[in-house]
Formats: sequence, structure tokens, C-alpha cells
Amino acid sequence: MAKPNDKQLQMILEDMVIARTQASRLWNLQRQGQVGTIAPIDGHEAAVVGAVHALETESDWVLPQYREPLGLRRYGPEVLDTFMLYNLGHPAGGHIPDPVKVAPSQISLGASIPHAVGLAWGMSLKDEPGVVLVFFGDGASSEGDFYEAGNLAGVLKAPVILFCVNNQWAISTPTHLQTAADSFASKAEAFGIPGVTVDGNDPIAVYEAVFNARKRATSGKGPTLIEANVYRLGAHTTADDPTRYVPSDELSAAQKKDPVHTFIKDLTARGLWSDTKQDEIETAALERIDEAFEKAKNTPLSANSLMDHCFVSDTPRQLRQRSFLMDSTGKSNEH
Amino acid sequence: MAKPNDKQLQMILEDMVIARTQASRLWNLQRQGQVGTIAPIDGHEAAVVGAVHALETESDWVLPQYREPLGLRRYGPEVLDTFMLYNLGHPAGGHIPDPVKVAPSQISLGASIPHAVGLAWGMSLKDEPGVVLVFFGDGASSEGDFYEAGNLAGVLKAPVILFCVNNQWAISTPTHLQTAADSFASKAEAFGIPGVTVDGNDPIAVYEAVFNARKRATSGKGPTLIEANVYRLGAHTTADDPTRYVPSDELSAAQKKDPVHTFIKDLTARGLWSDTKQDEIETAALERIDEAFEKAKNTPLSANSLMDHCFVSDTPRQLRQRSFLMDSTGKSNEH
Amino acid sequence: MLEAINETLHSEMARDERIVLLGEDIGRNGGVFRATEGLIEKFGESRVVDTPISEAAIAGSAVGLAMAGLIPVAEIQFLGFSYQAMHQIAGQIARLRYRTQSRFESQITIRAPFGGGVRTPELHSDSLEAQFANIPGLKIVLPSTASDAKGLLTSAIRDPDPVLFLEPLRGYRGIRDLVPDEEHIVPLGKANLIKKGDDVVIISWSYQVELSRRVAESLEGDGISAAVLDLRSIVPLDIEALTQIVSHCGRAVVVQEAPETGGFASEIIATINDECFWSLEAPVVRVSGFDVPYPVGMLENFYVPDESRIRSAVLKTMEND
Amino acid sequence: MLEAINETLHSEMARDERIVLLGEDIGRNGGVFRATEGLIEKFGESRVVDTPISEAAIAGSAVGLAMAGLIPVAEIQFLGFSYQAMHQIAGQIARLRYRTQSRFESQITIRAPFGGGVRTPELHSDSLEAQFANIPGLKIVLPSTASDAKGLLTSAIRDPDPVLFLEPLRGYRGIRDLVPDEEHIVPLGKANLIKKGDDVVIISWSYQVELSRRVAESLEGDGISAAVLDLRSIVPLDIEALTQIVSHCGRAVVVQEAPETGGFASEIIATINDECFWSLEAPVVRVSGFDVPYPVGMLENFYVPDESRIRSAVLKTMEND
Ligand SMILES: Cc1ncc(C[n+]2csc(CCOP(=O)(O)OP(=O)(O)O)c2C)c(N)n1
Ligand SMILES: Cc1ncc(C[n+]2csc(CCOP(=O)(O)OP(=O)(O)O)c2C)c(N)n1
Ligand SMILES: [Mg+2]
Ligand SMILES: [Mg+2]
Repeated sequence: MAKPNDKQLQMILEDMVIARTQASRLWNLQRQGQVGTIAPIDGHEAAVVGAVHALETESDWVLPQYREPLGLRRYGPEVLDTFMLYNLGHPAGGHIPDPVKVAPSQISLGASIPHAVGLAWGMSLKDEPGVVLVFFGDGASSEGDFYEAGNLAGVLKAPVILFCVNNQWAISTPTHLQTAADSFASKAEAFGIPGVTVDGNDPIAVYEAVFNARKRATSGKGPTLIEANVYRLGAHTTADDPTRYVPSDELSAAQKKDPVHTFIKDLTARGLWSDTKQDEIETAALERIDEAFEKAKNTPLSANSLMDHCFVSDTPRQLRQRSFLMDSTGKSNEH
Repeated sequence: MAKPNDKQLQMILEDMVIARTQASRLWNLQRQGQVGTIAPIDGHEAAVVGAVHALETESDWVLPQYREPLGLRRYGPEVLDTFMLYNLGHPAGGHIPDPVKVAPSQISLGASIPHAVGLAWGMSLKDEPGVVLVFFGDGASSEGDFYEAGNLAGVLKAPVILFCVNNQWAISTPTHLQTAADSFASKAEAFGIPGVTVDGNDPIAVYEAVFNARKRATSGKGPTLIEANVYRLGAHTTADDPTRYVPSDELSAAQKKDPVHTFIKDLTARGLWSDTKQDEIETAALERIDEAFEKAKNTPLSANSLMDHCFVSDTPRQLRQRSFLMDSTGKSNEH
Repeated sequence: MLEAINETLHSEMARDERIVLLGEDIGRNGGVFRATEGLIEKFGESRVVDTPISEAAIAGSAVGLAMAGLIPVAEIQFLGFSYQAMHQIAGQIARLRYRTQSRFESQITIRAPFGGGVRTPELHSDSLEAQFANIPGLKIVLPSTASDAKGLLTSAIRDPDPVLFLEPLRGYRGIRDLVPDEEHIVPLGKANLIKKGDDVVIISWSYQVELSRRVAESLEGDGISAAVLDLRSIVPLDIEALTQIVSHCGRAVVVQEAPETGGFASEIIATINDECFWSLEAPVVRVSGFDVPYPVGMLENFYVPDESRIRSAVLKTMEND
Repeated sequence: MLEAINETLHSEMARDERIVLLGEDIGRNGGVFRATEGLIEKFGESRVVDTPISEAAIAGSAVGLAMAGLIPVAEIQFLGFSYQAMHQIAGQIARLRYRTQSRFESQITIRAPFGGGVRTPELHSDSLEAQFANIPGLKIVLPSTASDAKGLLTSAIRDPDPVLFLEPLRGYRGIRDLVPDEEHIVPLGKANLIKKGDDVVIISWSYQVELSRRVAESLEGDGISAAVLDLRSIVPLDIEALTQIVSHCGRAVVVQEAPETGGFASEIIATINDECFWSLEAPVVRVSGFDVPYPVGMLENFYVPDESRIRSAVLKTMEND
């Protein structure tokens, strides 16, 4: 159905609250030096969660940029578990296990967009059902990869949803320095595909846009570009100081439209949400992330991991390097 | 003036006839093994010449792809002279002398577009008058460079004209496999700049489009994307066999709209052209290209040229290589 | 060599229907060199795909096709235009297995012609193999014979890891040798000692092997017994074969078309230094292109190593007796 | 080192108004590492330009700016993202002078941070210098001290040819030394023998010079006299300084962070082989990253050369006595 039902609305808000709650826990862990650089999801929850709830997790792929993982709970607990390993800098943090149809974070801006197009194209060649949704930012939209892939998707009518999370900033670069286009959605013209702008603070609007794009894709009509307008409420990452460049009035205006608060109010008014529920969800979310963190910390790591998974089997040079590594780490353990 | 006057019309046709005539001579030279691979201009004359006649040669730059040089006569005899050196594979073929504001051919598709944007941007930073017009093909428009540069031009409001010569083919790839966009001009939406489609067989329409784009650019309003629709009447290059893929009915339909023939008829009807004039121009064009060819053939070349102009002065390694080269070519001359 | 490549693509596509070809002008036109001739007619437009002129999207969508369980064989029309796709080749394809710890693999072959001697326009002839060799996660295969082209391309396509398969422009029509009709597999990473010898070994890959062989044969007349080692792939590098023959001869010449600085010949010399320094009787001699961009046609003969330069290099390494 | 870079940009921009800075987040934000702090305030938005996130357009428009007679100093936020601009850097910037026979020149400086040890995300730490070194027409400069950063950046900006100026991430805050207040010029292509020695020379560039120096100093205690040569730039390569010190010591260790295969250390070894083979008393030893993609944070310490690995390498080369 194009509109989420009450149960779905509740689940969407649950996932939004979970994302927000876990994000703040993650921020603290970073501040304590327990995990590496974090890109907070704050402000993006409705866009990410709303989009993902319109997908079929069994058949549809999600290729995130780097800000979305906490919003992908619907795809299963493996996403968070793997994300915590990723945040620790553990190599297993890149391996979301089969059959979860989520790719690991993409650091290279725009680079996942042609992957999404190729994957969608491959699925349709194999007559597999399903679509691919790829998340990318307003900043990433300036990369050649976005355009080349969007254009290719248009030609191939690939079942892909190009989902641009326009949070108004690419680190310190505001959208008016990113493009002179009327909107990011209007770039769809260049690919001959539909472009849709939605209020990314409204999870229902996002859900509907993705639902429709999905229907279009699965019925062979090809890709859709969706621009979800949100506002980045936090820093770009834990390494960033947004007070240097974010105008404070703009920020406080955006805070008033906070997607989580707004949707809590909405669903509370509809009798679908309560403070008790909120508490329960938050408590569980914190427990869950702490559990994932503990698990990640206790995941063993051997020096051998450095050499594993480059090729299916070592080249002669890699064999030499591996034995050198084993010798020298062996030695240094003796100290 | 937005419309070319009679004198200008005559000059445009002259240049078109010259280009056509010289192109066929060049084709023959290639077939005789006298010059390297050639990309014929046939079918593109109105678009290229019409565009260039709307520019101010003193202040405006032209950055060609590789098919246009014969159409750039208006920029001075140096263009042809240098082009003949280029066709011979002589290094001086890349050096169109100052102050001719024409860049040498660009083989890397799309790569000149950011150069054009940077050059236009630089000119405006220096408060220099003038604009930059960059030619590129329908095929080149699929490169990331086109999009990234177009987007940047939009943001900077650079005084640049992005001139897409849509000749319906990129080697064997037809436009419907190149993009699903409504037109190449519509890609301007992605940059927030105007996109204009013109009949590239009509030099007057092309002139007007460029004239207006130029006016817009010089008055600080920024770039324009122009798509000129033509048909590639010849092969992609002398190395190509278009009968493998060009539908013959499509080709013969296009031949009926041959821009040179059509414009001859037009101007003859207006009393601005005659068979005598045509003969004169053709004869002179042939003489001119033969002269340029002779001059190019007689341009000396030393082995030293291999090492010159990489850096302003040789690195230690290059010095060693240069003396090795001199020794070994010296030796081989002794044989 | 061209026919061998074309035939291999035919037989591999017939063997495994997961194979999908993508690239510029590979369909109706059969490739600008006819390497993919007849394939679209045989396997259809959905398995032989003429893409837009977007090298990055070709390489990038190949990643997605591989994620979907297909086996993309992409063509970059000329190796010089792989620069347009470098962020996908080096940043994504080469790392897919590593960054996902083998959840995904890049069973992707990228074919691209390169190399000098045929007076092409800019960026068509550049030998970039060393730049790729410094990118871990890519295999780099450079056949020097038609028969190897078949055997190595078969292995490349079947290899679960990404392979850059570099075809010598000059060899397309210039190299002709007997190609086995039946399935023919040459494993990746096994060098080929195409000529035995005792005094010096000439080490090379791709078209330069052909020149090296000619020089080695002509040196017999001078009483010099020169071996020729065809590396066939520079990643994986057959360190054992390299070490063995260099140790045996005590003298070596490495021939490449790429610019001298940072070319793969340097890596060969460094490897010889590591593995068999003590058996060297003279410094290894490099024969290379020069440290300038690949030049225009009239300068090409000065740039590309030829038999006389290889010969001089061998004589030079024999001097220190 | 960061302050030295920032100060140099300030003084050069004040000196020559043709200089224009372009890059991602270099304006209002002063660069993600604050290397361009204060410049937009001082020189305005038209000379310090926050671009869209388009590395290829940054590099490509720099070509146009140079054609217009300006002097662009571009920042690529992390060297790994220069792959996105490779077709412009390698295919255009490096060739502009050559292909136009000096009608145009690329007086372009591209600054980019790189190098390991600070647990960055993917593609932020990769040492790609050897890939660029095989591209003729680019100068590649890698300072190892704050003072050199000033002197070399000044030279880079003023050099009429394109310079890739690579800044060690770990050195931004980790390297602190006295920087001359006044104009300070270190010519490109002159290596620096930062420590004399007689038994062995450690050859390196960028942050690894700092580690090499520490090792060399500590080796004094072991009675080993180790010289340290900081190459400063790998193109141009100071062949003379290299040859001199290697000939003097007879033993050499080359240290790089890049993957072993095809890293620039190989070129150093090949050059030593060419120039002073006969003075070698032992094979040169390489200390390198491994032939795998730059790893995630927890594996970084296994990957990046450290003092103990450099030390072992020196001891190894001293074995053959
Ligand atoms: C190709 C590339 N260039 C530059 C960077 C450095 N960088 C990391 S995040 C970022 C801004 C991205 O903005 P946007 O796409 O809008 O995503 P957001 O962070 O706002 O979610 C930049 C420039 C990168 N990761 N990849
Ligand atoms: C970056 C790049 N990729 C591929 C090529 C090979 N190539 C040369 S011309 C051409 C087709 C170009 O078509 P278009 O831009 O429409 O120009 P036209 O030849 O039709 O004038 C191709 C693919 C190239 N020169 N550069
Ligand atoms: Mg953003
Ligand atoms: Mg075309």
C-alpha cells in the first residue's frame, strides 16, 4: 500500500527513535575514545527509516553512504553488529553477513551509485525481483559517478532508486555552492527519469515516494531520483566543528522541525505512541547498542587479517609478506 | 546583432565550403597514407562555423573536440597550419601560436569542458572581456567531466558556452543508447543553467543561439548549454566503417538536409552566392590546404623534440635520457 | 591475437551464461578493433551491451553486476581512458573483496588495448601497467602471443578476482601464432621461459617479448646465449621463475614500453635485488620509454624500445666480464 | 607542519595576486585540517573558493585557470580522492605543456594529505606517490619537516610546472620544528642528508623520514653509523645525492608506506642498481606497506612501517659483512 498503516507508522517511529538514541550513545563512545570517527544521523532519521520501510527486505538492496547505518535496523540486527565492528576499525566491520541485503558504508562519495545501477541491472538480467536503493548526499551528487550512473540507469531502465539525502550541507559547503540547479531532484532531467522532491522530515511522505519509485522500478519502468530535504542537526562528523559555518538561526529553525520530535507528537496525537513506549524503546535501544559494542570489542583479531581477503589466495609476494608479518608480530609479542 | 547580416552570411558559407572542401582533400591524403587518422567534419559545418561566427575572435576562446578544426578558419590561418602538423603527427601540431585563442584538439572526451569552465572563470576573475566556447559531442556528454564541469559553471556563473554537437552518433553508439534524456540540452536543468536546442544544419539558428549565449555570459548571467542537432554524414574517422551500423535510410534522409548544400541554395536564392564564387572558394581552399600540407611536411623535426616541453627544464633523469637518446639516434644516423 | 581474443570471448560466453560484456562500441560495431565481433549477434543485446561513453560507470556498474552474481567482462576502449575510471578500478573493484571480507568479490575482467607502434592519437598507447601494479587487489595480465591471449583470457574470466587484461595494439594483427582449438588454460602467475639461454636473460611482457625474442635469436650469431622470460602477468609475479633464470644467467635486461621512472622494470630490478643479488655479475639494464608523455606519431620511433635498443642493452650488460 | 603550510599560503597569496585557491571546505571552514584557515577572510571569496564535491572539476578547472594566466593551488581533501581526478591530473595537467609545446603551462599546485597512523576511514591514508611518479610531467614533493614544508611549498607554487604536494597526515600536528619567519625557499629536486653516517643509509620521504631518523640515532648505541637521506621530492629525483651517499655507505635501506609491489622504493633500488651497483656490499632492503589495500584502523599498526621494522631492516643489511 502506498500509505503506511498504523502498525507500520509505529514501526517507523520505533526505528527513528532507536536510531536517534543509539546515535547519541555512539557519540559518547567516540568522545570517550572508544570508537573512531562517527557521522551522526541526527536529523536524517525520517528520511532513512521512512525510505527503508517502503522496501522489501528480502528482495531489495540498500547501499548506504556512511550516515545511514543506524537507520537500517529493519534489515536485521546484523547491520548494527557489523557497524559497531566498523566503528572500532575491525576488518569484520565490512562484512554484513548473507543474506542481509545491505552493503557496508561507502566513504568514496558517489562511488556506490554505479554499483547500485549495476546491481539493479544484474538483478533484472537474472529476472530477480526487487530493487536497489542507494543513499547519497547533496555533496555526493556533484561527483561524476552520480551523473554517469544516473544516465546509465536511465538508458538501461534499471530498477534502482537514487535517494539523495539533502541535508543542506556537505561538511561546510552549503547547497547553493554545491549546485545552481533548482533542486537535486531536477537533475533527473539529465537522465530522462522522474525526479521527486519530498520533505525528508516527514517519514510518511518519504515512504510514499519510495513506495511509488519501487512500484515503478519493479514494473520495468526504470529508475527514480528522490531528493529528501532534511537538515543536518549535528556535526558532519565527530571531527567537525559546525559552529564555524552553520548559521545558528538556520540551525534553530531546523531544530524546530526535528523529524523525531515531530513524528512523536504526530503519533502520540493519533494514539499510536506514548511516553512509556518511548522509554521502553530507548532503554532497549541503549541495551542493544551496548551489547553490540561489547560483542564487537570481544571479536578476536589476528595479524593475519591484514593479509586475508585481498585475493582469494595469496600471490607469491603476499606469501612472503605474510610470513614476514607472522615472524615479526610473533617476535614483537615476545617482548 | 543577433542576426548575421549579408556579409556575415557570405562569410559563414565561405567557411563552410572551405571546411567541406578541405575535409575531402584531407580524406584523400589519409587514404594515400600521407596523414594519420582523420575525423571528417562533413555534416557539422553549419554548427561549427555558425557558432564561431558569433564569437569575437579577439576575446573569445574556442576549445574544440577533434572534429572541428577545419571549421575554425575564422580564427586565422594558424589553425589550419597547426592542424596539418597535428595530422602528420608532428609535435608542433599541438602549438597553435599566440594570440590565436584556439586550443588544440582534445582526444579525451569531455576533458576540455572543465578547462573551459576554469578558463572562463579565470577570465572573469581577471575582469577580461570575452567568453569560452567548448565543443563536445553527444558521446562526450556522458563523461563525468561534462556534468561536474557544467555543475561548477552553474555555481560560478562562468562565462562559458557548452556547445554540444549532437551528430546522432558516438562512433557506433546512437543517441538513444547514450542517454534517455529528452534532449542533450535538457541536461542543463542539472546545472541550473539555460539549455537550448538548435537545428545545427541551419547556421543562422546556430549563430543566433551562440550570440545570445554570449550576450548572457558577458553580462554576468553565466553559462548556456547549446545542443546543435546535426547528422554525421561521413565515417567516425578514417579507421571506421559506418556501414556496419548506420541505417542507410537514416543516412540518405540526413544527406537531403546536408547543411552545406542547403545553405548554398539559400544564399544563392538570396543572391548572395553563385557557382563562380563557389568555384573560387573551393579552388582557394584546396590551394590553401596543399600549401599548409607542404609547409607541415617541411617542418623540421629533431629527436630532441621527444624530450622537450615536458618540464620547463630537464630533471636529472631526463638529462640522462636525453643524452642517451642523442647518442643512440646519433649512432643510428651513422648507419 | 585478435581472433584468439574474439574466439575466447565466444567460447567463454557460450560456456557460462553469467558472463556479460559491457563497453563502448562492443556491440553492433563489434569493437573498434573487432575484438567483440559477432558476439551481440550470438548472445543478444542483454549480454553484450553498448554503454554510454562513461568509463567510470562501466567499471562501477561492473561492481554491481558482480554483486548480482554475474561475471562482467568490461572493455575500456583504450587503456589511457581507464584514468576516467581509476576511482572505480583502484578505489572500488580492487578493494571489494578486502573491504567486505569476501562477502562480495570482484569477478571482473577489464580488457583494454594499449602500447605503441601504431601511431595512435593521445592516450591510446600509454603503458600504465606499473601504476596498476601498485594497487593491491588487481591482477594484471599481459599476453604476448595469440595462444597465451586465449589461455590467459580464459583464466582471467574464470578468476574470482579482478583482472586487468591488457592487449598490445601492435599485437592485434602483428602477432600470429597457432592457437589451440580446444579449451586452453594458461594459469595466471606463471611466467614463460620462451627461450633458454645461459649468459643473460631478457625479461619482458606484452609486445616487447616479441622484440626481445628476435634480439635473443640474433644474438646467437654473436655468440651470446640469451634467455627470454615472458612474465605474462606482473601481478601475480612469478618470483620463482624470475629468480631461477636470473640466478642461472647472472645478467639481466628488463624491457618495458612505459616511462623509465616508476615503470614495472624497477620492480623487477628490486625483486632481483631481494632474491638473487649475490648471483648478479653486472647491474641489471633497463630498456624503457622515456620520462615524457607518450609522444605524437612522428616521435614514436624514438620513444618505443626497438630491437636495436634491446640489443645494445644486452651488449652493455655483457661488457662487465 | 600545519602552521607552516598555512603561513606559506598566506604569504604567497599576499605576494602574488594571481594565486587562487580552490577545493572542498577550504573557505569558511578553513580546510578540514585548518590548512587554509584565515585565507578566505584575508583574500576573499573570489580567491579562496569552496567548490562542489567534484575532484575532477577541481583539477580540470585548474587547467583552465592556468590557461587564463592565474596560478591555481588546488586541494584534494585526501590523496585517495585524487583517483576521481586522475584523468585530469595524469591525462591533462601533466601533459599540458608537452601537448601544446609550451603554449600553455600547468603552473598548478595540488596539495593533498595522505599517509597512515591516524586511523582514518578508507582512502584517506593511501600512499599513491609511486603511481604518480610513473606519470611524466608531474613533480611530486613530500616534505618531512615543517621548515621544508614551507620552503618546498613556496617552490612548488612558484614552479611553472605542476606539482603534487603531499602532506603527511601524521605530520600535521606530529611534526614540529623551527620554521624561518622570512621567505624560505627549498629548491625542488634537492635531497637532504639529514644525518650523516658511514655504514648504511636509510632513504625515505615524508613522515617515514622522521622514523628513520629516530632509528638511525638509536643505532649509534649499537655502534652502527647510519645516514638518513630525505628525498624531499621523488620527481625530480636527486640522483646525485642518492648515488653519493649509497656509494659512500655501500649499504642502503629504503622506507616507504606504500605497498611493496611497484612502490617508489623499487625505483630507488633500480636507480641504485643503475648508478652505483658496484659499490653495494649487500642487497638494498625495502621496508614497505604490504600488498593489500590500506587496512582499517585496528590493522594499521601491522601495516605501516614503524621503528622496529626499520631497525630490523638495517640490521639485516648489516648482516652481510
Ligand atoms: C570522493 C570523495 N571526495 C571527498 C570526500 C571527503 N568528504 C567526506 S564527507 C564529505 C561531504 C559529503 O557531503 P554529502 O554527500 O552531502 O553527505 P553528508 O555528509 O552531508 O551526509 C566530503 C567532502 C570523500 N569522502 N569522497
Ligand atoms: C574518455 C574517452 N573515452 C573514449 C574515447 C574513444 N572515442 C573516441 S571518439 C568516441 C566517440 C565520441 O563521440 P562524440 O562525443 O559524439 O563525438 P563525435 O565523434 O560524434 O563527433 C570515442 C568513444 C575517447 N577518445 N575518450
Ligand atoms: Mg549533505
Ligand atoms: Mg557524436
